[in-house]
Amino acid sequence: MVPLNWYLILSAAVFMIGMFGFLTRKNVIIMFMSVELMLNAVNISLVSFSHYLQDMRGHILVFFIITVAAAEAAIGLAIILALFRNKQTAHVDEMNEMKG
Amino acid sequence: MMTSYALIPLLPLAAFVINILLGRKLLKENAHWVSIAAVAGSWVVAVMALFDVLSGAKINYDVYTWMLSGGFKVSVGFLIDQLTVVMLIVVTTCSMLIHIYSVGYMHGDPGYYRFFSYLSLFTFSMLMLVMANNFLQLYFGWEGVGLCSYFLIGYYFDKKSASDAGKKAFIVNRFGDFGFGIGIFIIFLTFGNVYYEPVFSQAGNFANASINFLGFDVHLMTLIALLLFCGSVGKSAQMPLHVWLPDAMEGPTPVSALIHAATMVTAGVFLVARCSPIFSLSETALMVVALTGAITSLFAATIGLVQNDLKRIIAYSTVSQLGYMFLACGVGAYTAGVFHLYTHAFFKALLFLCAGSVMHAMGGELNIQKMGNLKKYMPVTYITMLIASFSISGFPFLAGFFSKDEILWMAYSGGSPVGKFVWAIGTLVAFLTAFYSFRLIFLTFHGSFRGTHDQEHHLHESPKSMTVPLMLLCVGAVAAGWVGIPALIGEQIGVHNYIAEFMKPVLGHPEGHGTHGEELGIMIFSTLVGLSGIGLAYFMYILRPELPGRIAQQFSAVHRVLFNKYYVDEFYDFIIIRPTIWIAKNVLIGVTDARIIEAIVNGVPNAIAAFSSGLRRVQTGLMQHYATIMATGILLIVAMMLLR
Amino acid sequence: MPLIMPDLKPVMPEIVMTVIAIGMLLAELVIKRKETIGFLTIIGAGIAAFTLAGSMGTTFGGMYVSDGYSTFFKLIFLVNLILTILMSSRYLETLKINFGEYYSLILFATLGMMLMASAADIIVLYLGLELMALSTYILAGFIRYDIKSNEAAMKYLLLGAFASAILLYGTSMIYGLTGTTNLRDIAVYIAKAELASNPVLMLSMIFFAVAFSFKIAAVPFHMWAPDAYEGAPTPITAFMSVGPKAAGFAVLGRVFLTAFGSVRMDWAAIFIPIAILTMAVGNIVALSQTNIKRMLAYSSIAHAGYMLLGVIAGTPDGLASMLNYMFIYAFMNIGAFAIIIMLRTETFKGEDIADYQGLSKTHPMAAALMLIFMFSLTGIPPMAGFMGKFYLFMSAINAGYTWLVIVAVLFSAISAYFYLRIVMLMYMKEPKETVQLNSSPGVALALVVTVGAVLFIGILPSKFLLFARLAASAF
Amino acid sequence: MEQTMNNALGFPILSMLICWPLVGAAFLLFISRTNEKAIKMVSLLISVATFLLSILLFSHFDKSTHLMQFVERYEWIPYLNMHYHLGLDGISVLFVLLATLVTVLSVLISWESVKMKTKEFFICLLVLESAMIGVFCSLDFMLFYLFWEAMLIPMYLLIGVWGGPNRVYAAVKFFLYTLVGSVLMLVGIIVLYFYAGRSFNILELMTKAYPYKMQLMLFWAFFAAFAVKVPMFPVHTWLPDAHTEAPTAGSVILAAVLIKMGAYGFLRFSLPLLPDASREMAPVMLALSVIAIIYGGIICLAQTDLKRLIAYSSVSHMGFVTLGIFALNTQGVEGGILQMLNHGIVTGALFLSVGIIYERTHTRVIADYGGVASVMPIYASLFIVFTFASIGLPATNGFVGEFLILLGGFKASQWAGVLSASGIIIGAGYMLWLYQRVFFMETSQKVAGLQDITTRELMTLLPMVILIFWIGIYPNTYLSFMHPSVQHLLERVNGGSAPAVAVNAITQILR
Repeated sequence: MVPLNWYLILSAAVFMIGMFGFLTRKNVIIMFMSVELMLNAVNISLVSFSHYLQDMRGHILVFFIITVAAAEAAIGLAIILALFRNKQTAHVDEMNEMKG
Repeated sequence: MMTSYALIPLLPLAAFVINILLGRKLLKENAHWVSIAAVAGSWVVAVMALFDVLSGAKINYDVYTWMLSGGFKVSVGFLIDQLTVVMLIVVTTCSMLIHIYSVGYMHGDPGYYRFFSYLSLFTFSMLMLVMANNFLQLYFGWEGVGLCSYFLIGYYFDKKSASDAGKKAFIVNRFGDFGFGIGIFIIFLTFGNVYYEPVFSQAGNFANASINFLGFDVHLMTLIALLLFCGSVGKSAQMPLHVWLPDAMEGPTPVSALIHAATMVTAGVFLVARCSPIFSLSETALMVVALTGAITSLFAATIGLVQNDLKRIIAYSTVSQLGYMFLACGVGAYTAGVFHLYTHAFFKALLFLCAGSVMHAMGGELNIQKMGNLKKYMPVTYITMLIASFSISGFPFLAGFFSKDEILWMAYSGGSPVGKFVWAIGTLVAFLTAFYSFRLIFLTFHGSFRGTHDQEHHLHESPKSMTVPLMLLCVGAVAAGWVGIPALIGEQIGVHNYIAEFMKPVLGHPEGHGTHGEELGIMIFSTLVGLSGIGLAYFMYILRPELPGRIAQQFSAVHRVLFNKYYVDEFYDFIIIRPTIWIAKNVLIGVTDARIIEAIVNGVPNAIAAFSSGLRRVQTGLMQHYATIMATGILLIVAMMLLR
Repeated sequence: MPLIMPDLKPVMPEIVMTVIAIGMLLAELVIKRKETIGFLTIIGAGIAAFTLAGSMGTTFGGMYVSDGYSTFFKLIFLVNLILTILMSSRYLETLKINFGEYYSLILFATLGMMLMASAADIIVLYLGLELMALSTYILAGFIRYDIKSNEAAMKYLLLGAFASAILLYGTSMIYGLTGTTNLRDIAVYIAKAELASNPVLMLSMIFFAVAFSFKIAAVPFHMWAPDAYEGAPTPITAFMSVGPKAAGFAVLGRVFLTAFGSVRMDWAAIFIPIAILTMAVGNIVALSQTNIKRMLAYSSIAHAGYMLLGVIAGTPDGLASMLNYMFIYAFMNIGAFAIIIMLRTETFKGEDIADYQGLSKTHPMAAALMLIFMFSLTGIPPMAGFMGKFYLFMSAINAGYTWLVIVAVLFSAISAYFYLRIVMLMYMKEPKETVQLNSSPGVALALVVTVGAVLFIGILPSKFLLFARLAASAF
Repeated sequence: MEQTMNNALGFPILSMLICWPLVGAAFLLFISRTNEKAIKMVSLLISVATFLLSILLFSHFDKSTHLMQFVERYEWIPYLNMHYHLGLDGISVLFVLLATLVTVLSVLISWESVKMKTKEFFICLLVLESAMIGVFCSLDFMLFYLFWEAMLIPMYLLIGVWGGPNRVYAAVKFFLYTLVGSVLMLVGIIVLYFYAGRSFNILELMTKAYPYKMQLMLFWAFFAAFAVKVPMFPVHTWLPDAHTEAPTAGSVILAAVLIKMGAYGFLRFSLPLLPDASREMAPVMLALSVIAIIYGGIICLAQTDLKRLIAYSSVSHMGFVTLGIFALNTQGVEGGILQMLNHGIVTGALFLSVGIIYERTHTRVIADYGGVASVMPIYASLFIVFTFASIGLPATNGFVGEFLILLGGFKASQWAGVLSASGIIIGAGYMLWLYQRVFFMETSQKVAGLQDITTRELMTLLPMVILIFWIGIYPNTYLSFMHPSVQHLLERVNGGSAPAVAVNAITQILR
């Protein structure tokens, strides 16, 4: 039986990777993917807690997270497309129309 | 009979209100009838008051409560006793005569009604001052006359020098009133009220009390006396606040006659006389009064020697004579002081009015160097002015002689430690007075005419309305002294010193411990001094006219200093006026207001605005930066929570 | 085991809203004139508000509670919804983005908020939050042809996702620690297991605080707000500045006061620096703004700071003052945005502060209304803003945070400067060029309602205070 | 709780006084913008009606008691124990009269001078009047604060919209100065509210005792708000800007009534509620007042702008008022209150006259003037009356106030008394110099063809002249209003009864 902590460490690691990716990568889609990564990291920890506690709440929440992530992806891509159509770029640094 | 006394000040007040309101449209030319009628009315009531007081009546009643706040209560009230009555007579008589005189003098002046309304207002304030039964109403009259002198000096307001002189007079008086006001505060704090009656009666039991004034332990009575004396110095143009009187000559001559000779300037002496119970309780105060009087009289007399402006010479002579009166009060001889005030009012007013008629004739020319031999054209003015000069120089049996001699005798024989020294100065001043009075007479009336040709043929005697008051005043200049003939001469001719007895209950009688012989000696000595002064003037200006010019070259430095009035005006300007304005401009506006307060008041918002534009740049618009800031925010919070 | 129908009474308003939202989606295909859709939405919102009254109670096994607290917030959301729709019909026409989905998206967003308000379980809370967030992202980017709008939506979405990830991570931690996601059970567990200074609890609280601070745009998590507010269409900016912020406060209040109620001192220590920073940055940066929507964005950040004071106080009074302030803030803010909307015509953007020069000469009525809103936002009596701030400061002082109130009061004095600048430009400067008002009956009605509320609450606030007190005491 | 007198008049006069101007303002809203005649007539009618109503206060005021009169008390926010609580006592009744009178005069003076947006102008004026009356009548601390802040908006607009060239800066400066001060007071009020058991009622708060440390803190919080309004020395720089830029009516109301609210605040709140702190801080306050008197006076000597000079002179005059108030004895406080009234009349009149001359020459630089007396004699004689009232010449109202203040100040601390007595010299200096430069000397070409004062303008100045001489010659009509209230106030502030204080003051001096 793999002890609970290892899962937590994995989840924390994946979460950190996702956050780091979100902070450094320049391409909007990559940033989007890193956010998805963070959400999945949370799923890992939720499932492991749920299994450890023998309680169903974790699993229920995981399903909700997955569906929401999907919806978010759809909307996110739609917006990126709209942005791309206007600005022909997906590079985050060009998206500073508004500042100050 | 009670309410009728209130008429004395009310009549001139009514005249003022009528003239000022209706003067412009209705009265115009005949505004003088209203004022003259009013002042004549108060003169009549004043004489009735004289007889009442003579018959022993003592009047002291309140008309209405003026101010009431907690323990402090003061009302408008009248106290009529011997001192007040003398002053009433002097004020109303001089005022009436000068009113009549001004009809001729101010004829054709556009602001005719305005002049007479100011004269009535002045008479009202002076009468309120004199008849007051408490210190606050005295202060009311005090500032009232100051206001009228501001109006009257600045009467020709389109002339810068006139409006400057008016402003200067009022502000210098305010310096005096500053001390006077604080005196009243201390009186209230010590006695609990500001009425004469209770204050003078309780003055005794505070005789040796002392007070902690601004950290110094000071004898109470001396402090009060000196503070009140500040007011007198300001009003009667004594050292160091004398600078305004010579400039006050900018006003029309009747104004100088009324205000700067007969009435207003004597208010200071009246104050010292009125508060004699307080003054006599403190030795030092009396000494200060005496010394100030003496020094001022000497100082003014010396300046008077070299002036060329007709009215300025008489103005300095007034300052000098006022010094005499304070000298008298300083040595405890209040009666002598008031007596001199009484006589001085007549002959000084006469001198001014004569100067006025000379100026009238000479078309406004005042420089005596450009006059000469006027006696041919203006005999009445010449004679009256001659008598007035004799009287002021102490020519025997004229008004000046009796009052001046009384003072010198009282100074000599009085108990005051400074008496002898002050007597010496007094005698020297008597000599100088005689000299400059007759210098003026000889230069203007004798010798050859030095003015321009058209001035010469324009010379004429003043009209009746001006010469009649001159003659009446001339009678006063001669006869006024006979009221106070000292006992020494009095026994021989069966006349006793009415004024001394009359003033005894109010001002008391100083115990002179000199013998009759000494008194006679002093009298003769001072007469000789006076006559020698006249002789010297005669010698220098009639026999050897080139002598004054030569002396002036030899002692040119002294001459210049005297001619420029010891540079006192420039000195004041240098140490008071210019620095205040400089401080106002540079320090207050420049530094505190601009640099310190405004800097903070504008600085703080500007700093916030700068900080704001700085912060604004943090919002770079790049999503990466936003995310990193959020991440650092989380880390900071976690760190804070761990450390807490 | 028979299927036992859960008690649907408490959730009736949400059901009505769902039906209407979907109905609008379908109606959009049929009805040509978009105004009628708007009108129908308002009717629907009215019905939902009507059903609010009878919907007290908990259901779905304690995961969903409808009490005074949630009803008060739902009222705010519905008012916000109705006013936004009133303002948007003419605006959408002018900008030629008059699509029917706009109205259903707004309905879904409001539904999300209502779910958040009465969520007694973190799962329901997360669902409501995401529903609101997703619909608001689209609404923010509704002007497809405008780069600013796209950029606003993009930033809002990405950072929103990031924040919800953090929220979920916090949820997983609290779930792991206490074994439950129900707020009341968490509170019971913490009390029982004396987890006072347990690091994991601390960390999860921080994560929750961060996620909610993002939602209410508290500094340092406010970065998205100015760009999103400026980019989004103005009615949506108004909607966003009131709706999600109120929902954020609802959940923040709910989570921190019920779940973490016993460890108040700890999370209060988190929120105090955030509140101070929010008031500071909100007020100071607003000073140097040139775009009026951006300035109002920073001003709404500052107001979030003031409202945090109420939560920090933690007393029922504090909570009630926060509720009351939220209610007043809604009217003031929407009123101000309504004026901006009125100025928007095809040619004239009307978003630059300089555009307001001399408005009092060209349109005295509009200028007077803007003046009332500006002075109310500054907190000058007799407007409602003052009453809100006053009650807030009172409860904070009563809870012993006098020094914090002094800081808040000084910052609100600073805020006077940039509100005053607008009034100064309108009244004391000459108009640059004549500007026509693009007014419509809807905007006019919205203005009448907002200015009426601002003045009425300003003068007679006792009923609203009482209502807020009742809501807060329902805890 | 201290009981109050029932409303002697039967009908709620104070609420009517506050509401009539508001009703008038609302009525003005409906008059069309072009019909200027109607706007002016309506506002004149309303202000005169309010003034006549306030005369009733004057006649029905019971001078024998210190209790509050014409009291009205209605629930406002029951939960917070806030009441719509109005009442007047000896201290505040005179200021209501001053406020109504000055508003009538301001409406009269702005008959021709206001050209653009006359409707908004008169609405601001009337709203300002109701806020002013509200401040003086309210006995509930929050109601006071509400009127105190509400007054900012109309005044800000008056200065900012109808003001001179640099009006925007002056208006914002005025607004922020007052706001920063008053928000600190708000915190003070709330702290006091909780300590005194959740009550805003001033009469209740007055009966309680507060710990010294808290009193000190509250004193400085109230000081922040009131000192800015007075304005006392360090925080006065907004006044000259506000005055020079405000339109005539604005600066008249600012000088005559708004400045009084600061000093009134000290009298109504700082002294009775925080007696120990006030006694402790009195020397500091006296020092600040003396600085204000001398500082304001000397600065006037160097001013070149007519209105700026009069503004700085009111800084000096209000220095006298605060000197009187913090002398903490009967003469000082009563002198202070009377001087507040006098300053309102005299400086109000001065600003009215400057407005009259400004309407003709459109310049405020003193150097441009000269010899106005020969061109406009009636105007010159009126101005001389105001000049001498401002200097404090006996028989004018200035003297009565100043004398009582200096007497009280001297009793409180000799240094303060002596130094501020020098203020009367400086006052004479700058006022007479101003009068000379403007009215005497040769007529400058700017002033040459001017037409003398019109009857309308004369009507605005006449009431002030009458009041100046009335208070100057028979001040007891006004002083008698204050005796019981000031007595009660001083008993509260000095702990022991006021006379005892006066007696030991004397013995202390006569040690």
